Amino acid sequence: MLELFSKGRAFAFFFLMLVLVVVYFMLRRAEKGKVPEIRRVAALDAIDEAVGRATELGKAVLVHMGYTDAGVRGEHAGAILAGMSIMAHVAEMCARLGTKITVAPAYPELLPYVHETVKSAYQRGGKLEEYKEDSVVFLGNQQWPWATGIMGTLEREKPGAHIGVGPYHGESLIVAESGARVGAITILGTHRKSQIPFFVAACDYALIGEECYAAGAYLSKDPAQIGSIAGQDWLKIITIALMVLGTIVTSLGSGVLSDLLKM
Amino acid sequence: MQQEESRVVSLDPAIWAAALMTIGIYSLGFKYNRFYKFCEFTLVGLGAGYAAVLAWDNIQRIGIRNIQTGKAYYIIPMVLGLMLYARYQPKLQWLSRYPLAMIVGIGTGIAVRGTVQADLVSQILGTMLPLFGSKDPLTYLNNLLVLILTVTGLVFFIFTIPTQRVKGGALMSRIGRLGLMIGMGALFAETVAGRYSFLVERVGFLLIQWLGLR
Amino acid sequence: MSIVYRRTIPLAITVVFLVLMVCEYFFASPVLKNVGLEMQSWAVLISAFAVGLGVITILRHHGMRIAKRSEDWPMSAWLMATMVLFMVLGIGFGQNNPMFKWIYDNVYGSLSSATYSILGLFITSAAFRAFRARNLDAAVLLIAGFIILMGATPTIAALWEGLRYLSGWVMDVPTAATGRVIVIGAALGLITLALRIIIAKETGFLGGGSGEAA
Amino acid sequence: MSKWIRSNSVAVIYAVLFLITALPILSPLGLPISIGPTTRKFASIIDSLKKDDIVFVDINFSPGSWAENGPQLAVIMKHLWTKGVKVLFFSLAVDGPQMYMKAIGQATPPPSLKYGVDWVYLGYLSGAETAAAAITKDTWSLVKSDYFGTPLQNLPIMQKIRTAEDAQLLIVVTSGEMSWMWVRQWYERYRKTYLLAPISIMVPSGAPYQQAGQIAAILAGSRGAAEYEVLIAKPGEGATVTDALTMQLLYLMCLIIIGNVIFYTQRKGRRTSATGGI
Repeated sequence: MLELFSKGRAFAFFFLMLVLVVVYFMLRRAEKGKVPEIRRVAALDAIDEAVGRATELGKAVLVHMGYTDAGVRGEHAGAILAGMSIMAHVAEMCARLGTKITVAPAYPELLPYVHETVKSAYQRGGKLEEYKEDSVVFLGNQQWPWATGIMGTLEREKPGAHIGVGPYHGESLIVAESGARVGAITILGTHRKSQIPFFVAACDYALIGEECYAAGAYLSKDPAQIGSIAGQDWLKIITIALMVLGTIVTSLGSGVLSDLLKM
Repeated sequence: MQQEESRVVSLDPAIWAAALMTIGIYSLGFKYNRFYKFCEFTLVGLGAGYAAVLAWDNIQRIGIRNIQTGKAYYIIPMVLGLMLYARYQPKLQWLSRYPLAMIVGIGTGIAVRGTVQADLVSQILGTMLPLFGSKDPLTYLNNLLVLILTVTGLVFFIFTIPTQRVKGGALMSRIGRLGLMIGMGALFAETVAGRYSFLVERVGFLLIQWLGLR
Repeated sequence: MSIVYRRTIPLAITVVFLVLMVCEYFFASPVLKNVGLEMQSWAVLISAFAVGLGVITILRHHGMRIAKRSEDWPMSAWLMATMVLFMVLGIGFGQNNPMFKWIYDNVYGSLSSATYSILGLFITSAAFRAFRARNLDAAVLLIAGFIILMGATPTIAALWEGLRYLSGWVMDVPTAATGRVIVIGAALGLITLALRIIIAKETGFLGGGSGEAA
Repeated sequence: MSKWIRSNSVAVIYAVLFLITALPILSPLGLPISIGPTTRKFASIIDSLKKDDIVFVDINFSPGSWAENGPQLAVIMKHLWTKGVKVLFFSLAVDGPQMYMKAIGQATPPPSLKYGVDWVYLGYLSGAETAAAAITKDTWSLVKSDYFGTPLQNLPIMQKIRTAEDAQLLIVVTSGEMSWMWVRQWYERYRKTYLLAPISIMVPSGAPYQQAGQIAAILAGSRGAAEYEVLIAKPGEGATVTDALTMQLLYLMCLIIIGNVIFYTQRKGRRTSATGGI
């Protein structure tokens, strides 16, 4: 049985299956009407507020999805998709409120999706005539050109809200601090632990790791999606249990559990 | 930064170009201005041009060369790549979604598969450290602290289970949050020194190689 | 019908490739390994074609600005010129062309490293704002950060040896726990997101708005 | 005046930062530093090399990270020259050749050492991990001549080097992610010593490898280089960079203190959440 798996990856596979089963179960349960109560996530609530504030002030909104050189074909694809979900939500709000939106994706392959998302947001808001092709700008898919472009765009447009979720690398603080410099409410998030401290320090609100991934579900208010977040929470409990149990077993001098995990 | 003997301003146009561009970017720190805008537009233009050069290189190296060496099926990704441009033809727009859907699937797959082993299993393993034994007692205290802060940190992030209503839940969540604050402060400060060294390099370049001040 | 073409099929493609890449990682099958590797190089190839979309977006955006004589339109012309020049040099004459190399090293390279090193400025003003003891949490953030900053300062560390251990402890114990909490949470979040994509619950990324309007 | 400063506080902060950075570059201050345990370990491993041992050095960085990696490479070279070892330099980064030339300009080998006999530079090798695997498995199959175009058969040093099996040590001076790949390609495959000299922000990510013994020691950025310079009594650029760094960090700490004092005396200003809203 074990030889089916690549070396040292069997347990990880079963753990993945466990994650999927638990999440799916909780998702179904919520769909059937047992919707869990979700606590407020300040940074996510702030997205709507920030767009609202920008509208009141007659200012624009700038959205991006981070930067990574491999784009959506690489290991950060998940975070980029999470960023796309948030972008879709913001675009919809902007279309409804008549607020100018600028999206600056660093991934050329996503340009068609981004264009369509923004356009259909305006379409659904019945304001297709207000949609402008140039609300999607491309500043290149190279790190520093993109970062320089974001700095410049912020300075020129002086947006009221500056929102971005995705992978960020060395440019994270440049992006965050530039937003603060022009007085935009800056809400940025990433899953990369090395960059999160910069966002916590320099942004008005920071989305930390899992909050980025949960954003689409949270903002959609769709019961099934919120159910999936509940599944995620139960998995945290399972993880905690494994850690505590593992520590006890290891302390007693047994390697059973760690051998199992290394299987 | 080089120990150049001559104490005069450089006459090398390359150094001048590099120095002026550096100053242009730094000027943003003081005020947004047209010189910065010029530098920004130059960089964005060159960046896009460079991306195209790299892309062309990949098309040659992966696409054309593979086809030439007998892997004729590399026609398929080439056609898929061209399908992206269907987006400019309103009636065929849907075609451009297929290659995209494929890359998104591949990327998400790569993201998910790597995360289970590296971020879940090995992190759980990393927490499973003995709490007593024959080593320095401080080691065990630290092991315990890591365990406590990890557990409480995870509790802090729970979204749907009302931890506040469970006995001790509120306290755990509070400890977790404080632990996170320590980590954030430390991680931020940790990178400061690293970031400053790049500034030292550039300032050194301006003062020594360009102005010849040492 | 159009929904089938526009949404169902692309989603199915995404799911198929997602599952394929995950299986390739976990199962010891040479066939899967080869298919997986091949698919990754297909993805590189398709993304290379996508760069053209970016170039077209830039040409349209700035072309429009020039046509409309928008504010600062000569800058747009300059951006397009630098892009086209770099493309022509790099693709037409190769990346070893002396002119291409000169621009790459002295203009592109200088602008990039200047942008990177401007972090040194921004990290200062960000720290100035963020490290303020407004409340207990912020005070904890400040203290942890300050310890690490002192430890990173060679002269202070030379005055008091104990500081090296203290900052080492902050990094190894609370900060390690913070890293673990973030990584575990993000991993679970990512897998959950992938599942929502697989069962077509989260489709915001597909273009055309979030879930309900499928 | 004070009103002007308040409304341009950020610009003033930046201007002073520039001044503070420039000062030590123009005239080195020679501030005291303490030598950390990993720097000592790093140096002692090089110190324990015997005459004619073979060392592989990957010069794996670009001009942008010269401030950190340059002094490291220079001081490592200076130490290697004193040991009478044979050194094979190569680069898995495109800009490597430029960095090699600059470093060797600062760490000039003593006249007793001859290029091609005591050291050689193979230039940039493309292919990242594939190149790493190839150069360690069969050096001669990957390259036919050195960076300057001399065929390998005409280089005496190359007659002793065929694979990683011939070497005692790998040193990687890098600004990138390539360092973790070397754990697989060097330590895991050949079980030989691996020393890493990365930029300082990479040091935390390297700690687990060091704990596991996969990387024997890590020299942390320009500061590590400065410590190394003191340790082997060969002054160099590391000290200058470290002086500048010290000044910058002291300045930042002063700013933070001033910020807190202002905050507590005024208790007003822009209301933002103190901790990114978490």
